[in-house]
Amino acid sequence: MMQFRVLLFARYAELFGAPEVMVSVSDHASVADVVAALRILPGGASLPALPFVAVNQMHSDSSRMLLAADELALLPPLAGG
Amino acid sequence: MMQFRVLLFARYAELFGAPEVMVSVSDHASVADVVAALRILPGGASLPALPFVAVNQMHSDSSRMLLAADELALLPPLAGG
Amino acid sequence: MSCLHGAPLDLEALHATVRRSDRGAVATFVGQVRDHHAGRVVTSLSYSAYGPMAERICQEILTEAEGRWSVAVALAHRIGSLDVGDDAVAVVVAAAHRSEAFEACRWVIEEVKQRVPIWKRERYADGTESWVDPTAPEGVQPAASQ
Amino acid sequence: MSCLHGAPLDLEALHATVRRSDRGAVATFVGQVRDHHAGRVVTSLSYSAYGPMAERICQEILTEAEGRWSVAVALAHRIGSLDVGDDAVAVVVAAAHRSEAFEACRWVIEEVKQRVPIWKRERYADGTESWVDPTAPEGVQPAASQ
Repeated sequence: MMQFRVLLFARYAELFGAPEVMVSVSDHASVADVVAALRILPGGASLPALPFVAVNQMHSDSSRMLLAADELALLPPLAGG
Repeated sequence: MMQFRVLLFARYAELFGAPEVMVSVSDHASVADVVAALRILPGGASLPALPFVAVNQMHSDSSRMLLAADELALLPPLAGG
Repeated sequence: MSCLHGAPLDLEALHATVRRSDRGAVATFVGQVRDHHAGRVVTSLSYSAYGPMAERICQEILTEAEGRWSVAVALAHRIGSLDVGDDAVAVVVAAAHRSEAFEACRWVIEEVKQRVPIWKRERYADGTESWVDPTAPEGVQPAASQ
Repeated sequence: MSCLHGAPLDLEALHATVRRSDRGAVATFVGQVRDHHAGRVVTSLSYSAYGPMAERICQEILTEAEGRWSVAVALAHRIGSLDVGDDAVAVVVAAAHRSEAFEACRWVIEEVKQRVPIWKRERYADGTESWVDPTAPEGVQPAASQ
């Protein structure tokens, strides 16, 4: 198991009441595994099953396998411009 | 016959050395008749047979019949913008 | 130059970064805060961003645009609190030919909206607030804390 | 407001005529004097116009644009002597939606080039001068008096 830090923004940060949360996942976790772990935390029920994510500041998909050093961020629907 | 005033601009004004010229045409002259009369004046040889024209400040064509009060202008190729 | 700005956008400065005497065509797009959205009266809003990623993606968009067209592009996006009428985003494209300037300018603003991690929270005349969500049927999602 | 200006164009003033809090998208095109044309080094130029007709056609173009799209349009064209880098023409379009702002802006500048009776005389580094003629193979016609 590893403790994995997830960055949250905008409405997602509001759902969890924090700009980042830690989740416990297996050493061979995918993005989807982390999202599943988040959805059972308090506030996580409103999170989509497949939110947009960035890994190391690049748009990524939920099948991506994570390394302990990866920076994972959950991105609510973008509304810039 | 009527004396008809023609407004000239840019390169056409240069050809005739003046911003306007008078030509003698019949009372029932078309734009093309005025242009033909201009082309035999000194400097007129370089004028195209069918230059762009404006009658009363509106783009017009060479078949248009002219009234004595009409404002006729010969327009070299436009180069604004 | 960074793309995210906490202070009002300086359009003159943006122009200065792209203007050059062999680029005679300058196309600009400026997005300003509107006074209404999804049927509600907007009084103000705030933009937040995933800062480092947003900067990286903005630079990526500029580099891609300058690779696709023969243009120079400047881009700035405001973050923080904005009032109605404030400039939220600005794209300035200079080129030798106007068709390239227009195409690249249009492309850049569309890419910014699609790719840059920036979020918008609107405040309405009735005191409520929402997160703007272009993917939601109503265009917004209620904010948790008012 | 007249469209032909003997003095430098005031882009801020143009923006002010079209900006409104329900128009969040502003597309601008500015044409500047380039330092080269048709293979020659341009040092300066002068624009002349058939004034009353040019003003009338500019207004006609604005009215047509505001009829075709839900936009507000401002247009200014410099006449007289200009140096390299000077703003020659500016079109500012404000709309609720950016696609309309871009389309109308592009349309207006094309119409200005096609319809407004304005002429351009270029001066080159070699001391010669020409009338710009977009219909000529070389893009210019020699000027009679140098």
